[in-house]
Amino acid sequence: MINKILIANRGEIAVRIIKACREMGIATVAVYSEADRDSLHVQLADEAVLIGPPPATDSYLNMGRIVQAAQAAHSQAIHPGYGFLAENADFARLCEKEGIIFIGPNSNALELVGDKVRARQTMEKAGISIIPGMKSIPKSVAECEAAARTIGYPVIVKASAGGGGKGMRIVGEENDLKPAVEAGMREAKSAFGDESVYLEKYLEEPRHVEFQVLADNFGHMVHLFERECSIQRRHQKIVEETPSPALDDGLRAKMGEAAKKAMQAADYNNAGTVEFLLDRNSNFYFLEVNARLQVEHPVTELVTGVDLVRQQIRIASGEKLSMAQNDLRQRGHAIECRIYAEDPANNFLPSAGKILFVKEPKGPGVRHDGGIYSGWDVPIYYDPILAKLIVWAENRDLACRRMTSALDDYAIIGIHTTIGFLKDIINHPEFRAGRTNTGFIKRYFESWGEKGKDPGMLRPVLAAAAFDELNPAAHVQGAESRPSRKERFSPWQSLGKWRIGGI
Amino acid sequence: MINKILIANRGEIAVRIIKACREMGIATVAVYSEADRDSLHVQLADEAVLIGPPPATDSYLNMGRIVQAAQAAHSQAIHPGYGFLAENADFARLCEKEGIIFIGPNSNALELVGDKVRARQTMEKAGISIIPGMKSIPKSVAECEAAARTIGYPVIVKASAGGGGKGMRIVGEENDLKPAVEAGMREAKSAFGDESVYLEKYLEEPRHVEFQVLADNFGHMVHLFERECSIQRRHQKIVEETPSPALDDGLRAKMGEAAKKAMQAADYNNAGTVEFLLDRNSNFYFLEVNARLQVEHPVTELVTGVDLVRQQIRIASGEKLSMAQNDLRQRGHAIECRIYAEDPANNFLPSAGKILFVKEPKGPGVRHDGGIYSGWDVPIYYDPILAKLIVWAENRDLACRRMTSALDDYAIIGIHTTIGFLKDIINHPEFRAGRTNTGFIKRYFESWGEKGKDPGMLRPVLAAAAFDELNPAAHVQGAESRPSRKERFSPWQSLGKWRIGGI
Amino acid sequence: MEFEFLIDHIFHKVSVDKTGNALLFKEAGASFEADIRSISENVLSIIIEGRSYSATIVRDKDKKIVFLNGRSYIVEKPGEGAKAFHGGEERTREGQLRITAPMPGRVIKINVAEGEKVRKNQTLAIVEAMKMENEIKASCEAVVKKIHTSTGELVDAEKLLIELELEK
Amino acid sequence: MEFEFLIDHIFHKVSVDKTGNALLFKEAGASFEADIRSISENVLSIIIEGRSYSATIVRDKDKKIVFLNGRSYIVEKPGEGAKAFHGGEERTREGQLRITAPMPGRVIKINVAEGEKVRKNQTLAIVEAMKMENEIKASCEAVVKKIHTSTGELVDAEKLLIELELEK
Repeated sequence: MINKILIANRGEIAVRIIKACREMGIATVAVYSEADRDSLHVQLADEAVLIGPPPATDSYLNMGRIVQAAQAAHSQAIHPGYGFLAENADFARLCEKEGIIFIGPNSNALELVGDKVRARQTMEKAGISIIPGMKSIPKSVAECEAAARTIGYPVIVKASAGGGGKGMRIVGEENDLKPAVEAGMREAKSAFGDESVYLEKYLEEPRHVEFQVLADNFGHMVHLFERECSIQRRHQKIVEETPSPALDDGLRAKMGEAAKKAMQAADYNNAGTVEFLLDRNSNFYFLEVNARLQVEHPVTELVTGVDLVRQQIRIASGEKLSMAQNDLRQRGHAIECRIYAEDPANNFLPSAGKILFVKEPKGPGVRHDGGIYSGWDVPIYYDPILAKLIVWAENRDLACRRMTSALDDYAIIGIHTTIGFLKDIINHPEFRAGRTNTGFIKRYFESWGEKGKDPGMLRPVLAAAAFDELNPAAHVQGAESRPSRKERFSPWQSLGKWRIGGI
Repeated sequence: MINKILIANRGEIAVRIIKACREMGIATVAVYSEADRDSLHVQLADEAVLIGPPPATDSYLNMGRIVQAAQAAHSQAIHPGYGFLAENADFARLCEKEGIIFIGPNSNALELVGDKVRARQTMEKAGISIIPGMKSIPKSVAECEAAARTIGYPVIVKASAGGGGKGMRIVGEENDLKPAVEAGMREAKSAFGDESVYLEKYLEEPRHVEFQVLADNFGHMVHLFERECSIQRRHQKIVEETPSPALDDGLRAKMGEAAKKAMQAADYNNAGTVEFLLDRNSNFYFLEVNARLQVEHPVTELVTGVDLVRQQIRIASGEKLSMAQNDLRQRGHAIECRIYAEDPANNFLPSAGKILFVKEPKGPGVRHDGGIYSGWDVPIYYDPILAKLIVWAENRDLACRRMTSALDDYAIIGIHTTIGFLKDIINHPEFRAGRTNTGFIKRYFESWGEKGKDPGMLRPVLAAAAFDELNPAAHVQGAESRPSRKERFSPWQSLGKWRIGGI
Repeated sequence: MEFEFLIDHIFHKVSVDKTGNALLFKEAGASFEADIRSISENVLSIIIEGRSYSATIVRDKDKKIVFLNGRSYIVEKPGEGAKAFHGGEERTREGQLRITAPMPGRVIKINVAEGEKVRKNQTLAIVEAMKMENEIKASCEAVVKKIHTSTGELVDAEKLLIELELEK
Repeated sequence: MEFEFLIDHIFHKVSVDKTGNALLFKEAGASFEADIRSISENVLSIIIEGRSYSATIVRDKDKKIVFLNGRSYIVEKPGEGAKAFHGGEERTREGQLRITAPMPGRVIKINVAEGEKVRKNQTLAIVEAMKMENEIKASCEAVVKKIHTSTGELVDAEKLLIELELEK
């Protein structure tokens, strides 16, 4: 059994993995960039290794430094989380070569499904419907232009490596293709270290429905049902749920079997997700495989009762899958909201900076996977995801109510976040009715502003403000002292003085 | 449907009920004594009504004031929580008379099962095994002495009303009977407003296994499986779990049916629990009915996926039970640890006073039902329960590991608590093996002291202490200012000054 | 005691007095009593006419943020009201446009040169933060007067990037 | 800079110096480097030789409590070490026993009278707190010299309840 794991990631997912390891009795090694010394994952791990300067290419994407850190700490395994090196077949291969267990699929499967173009070919051969698009990586923009003409506009530019909307661009006409391909390549390069992009037909307003799969190293495989992730902005999922309001048991079984067939075709092992687009007529198309633990994995955990991170580690340790397809049931309903450091009222501009105060929601059925705390400075270098709020309840309506209540309890003060925006999504009548598709945000939330405030709150706000003024202590502890807190806490000044004084 | 509920309780359970109401769109009214103005339930409710001075007899047990508060606030219903008036048939009857829905069983059923002596008679008639003991409330100590001789020592003194170990005394010989009966009567009076006690044969080292039942107002009834609550100190449960390691499916089904039969015999409605003692030979005896929501209800919620508070409110609103017995399944394993303000190293002396700091555990599968916060002054007047830590995991072993990890993360600084004690219980080899009974604490934890500390922690502790000394700001914000914080925050001094200055 | 506040930029004047066990507030001709307790450095429990509120209060330089029932309220003192500047562009009296960084980030591309004519909505530069590229566009036809940044530069919010001169 | 601490009543002397990006500690002949960051008023992140610790630190009057890996450590300064007094009884030089309240609570019964002889383990009084009765017992044979409380009184921890005189 593995007894020490290096987590090659940061933020909420590193925290999530550290917690799972701790409960399994496995020691953890965090790695961090110079921008992350104060990050939560560094505080919570058993060991912590500085691996480089802030830019991800110099730290979290630096394979050599990470493998070196794992070897120095005597970690038998590396968990890559999501993003960064999670779907990098070269990294998986390097780990294999160095005798380190990569907690994810084998490098061949990873290479196949990670290369979205080859993956599409494989799936087509295996008899799974795919979306029309390029079947090889283009060598030039001209090649893209030719392909786009064949496929027909609108087309979508996609990064061949990675996911999460990075590198994606929808293009409606030929004039816009070149800049979109170039921008996609830059983003893909910066996010995944691989600039390959390709084109696909852009389907309008489908649902995004994906199936979670677990496969051990002995050919046993189960799916853990679907996640509906249609609520997206710029191809970035922001609300996910399970079960999907669009599936009945028959379609669910059919898609689940297709997902397993896809993974078998790729000779896949460990945890992975098969993404489909589902049209209004219940036709589904293979989109891609996410060969990693996904951001939205908690909704599956809450509804199936299976801890996916633990299963990943067990599978990587060479254990057999302990469950059969028939053991698995969906119970109740789970929804996840991703909390981003973005300003939804101002074109979702990233909002780095100091979080002055966090009040996390809690209570029965409320889970908060976060990497934030009061006083933390959100760095500009990485993905703007701050935390995930996940609720479980007996049915979809109750889950929506619980989510609303939890979002109402959730305060992040000091930077802009998507909390207010998410609340309005959950309470939108079309969302409540389960009528979601990938065009939902564009259609109903194209220009969003925070709703008017409740005039009934004026009195308590006035009372709070005046009471706070009446209390001189508040000012000593709060306002004036806060901006300089870090400085005042620094020992250097003090040490300097004492040394001058002579000891 | 009910749209406003008064919660006739305080602490963690009031907070729990308020959250459930909020999610159901039901407004909440908190009541509070003069000792509880700063309590969490007052802060979280939509409305708050002061009902009297600190002693419970003048506030939380004052039926007239509570009904009056409900009427003034136009609450259609009262949720009594547990303890206080939860099992008081007079209170239920008063509510019925005043047209207020009492969220609990009807007053007749409550009276029957709340009177433990009559309940025993009823169950015996219904064919359920009971423990030998008195079948009517004694009029005198002499009557007790006679009965004890017939039953045979050891006997146990029990309060006829209420539960939770209050008023209980085990008596090994006749000399000790009179003071035990008197003490039991005083405690029962102060806890439940009813001094009736009776005697029962004391079974040595049985398991305490109880079944949760839900019954609507139309005769439909289900059980939600068992809770094993054998880990008790002075008849007070401190660790509860489900499923019980002692039951197999056959015994589970048999006991579940007996529980439903018992409730049917009592013409019971709403949520309630049938407690059994289970001996080594899988014989089980009816112990009593707990005619209320129980402290340990969360373990059932986590394993069955049913929200018991919500079900209580639905049933009280006149809705039909939406589930059948066959719909219910136990999934995974849940454990609850009760966190008390007691000093486990010093004979469990109650430990009221200011909580300087709370760090609550959190993470996947961890639920914290609490009524505490950093800076709260724990009053001396009420039950010492501070919070409940509940974990769910895929199986018992993982639940134990998760609980250990969560207890390790749990800091309550400033008063004594049972956290360290609970950690040692969960990690005791006999507990881990599932060999629990009501004599467990007495046998293995008779004199408990905190285990030796880890010498490996000396360096970080020294480093933390020295760093803190190097930082002058810490002293301004912490130490000196803390004892006087409340005073400094008081507006009276400031207002006084200004008024002298003239405005 | 009287206080003047801007709450979400709207002016309020309130007087506070002690009354029995509570505070008496008067505002805009109406009055109300509030029973207020300081629960912690950042939390107040307020009861007004039987209604209970839990307010989170955070003090930031020249303002307070009060979080109540899922919403934040910005409390400032009149006169100190800081503009909510998000970066973007600013038109000067001299017919120039000052294009500033909308957030902290890194300039990854400058698409124009000094002296170049730009059309409305043309992308002038790209600033990356948190792995997202953000295009800085011209709001109208103009000529690039001066470029104040270079590719690769780490910029703070409101940093001047490009000056444009409007066509006359 | 040197510090002296009692950690759980055991004396430690430590010197601290700056070294590179960390602090150099010397204690009992050994030395170690620590990279320490103040995360919040109550949390420190400490990295020593690659091991990461998250310490919660709480300051109470004359001591600090450091919570680390599930355990609390009491840090005091030598000389200020307050006795951990839990109430109970205290034997004076004059052969008297002072019985004090073990915790804050309410005296609900006094079982003895002044001048009465009491035997070992006899219950002298009952103090209730948090709905539990706690019996105050004699630790040996004695005579009740003076009763300093009365039924119903709310008492603080360490409040003198009863004085006993030992049999000579």
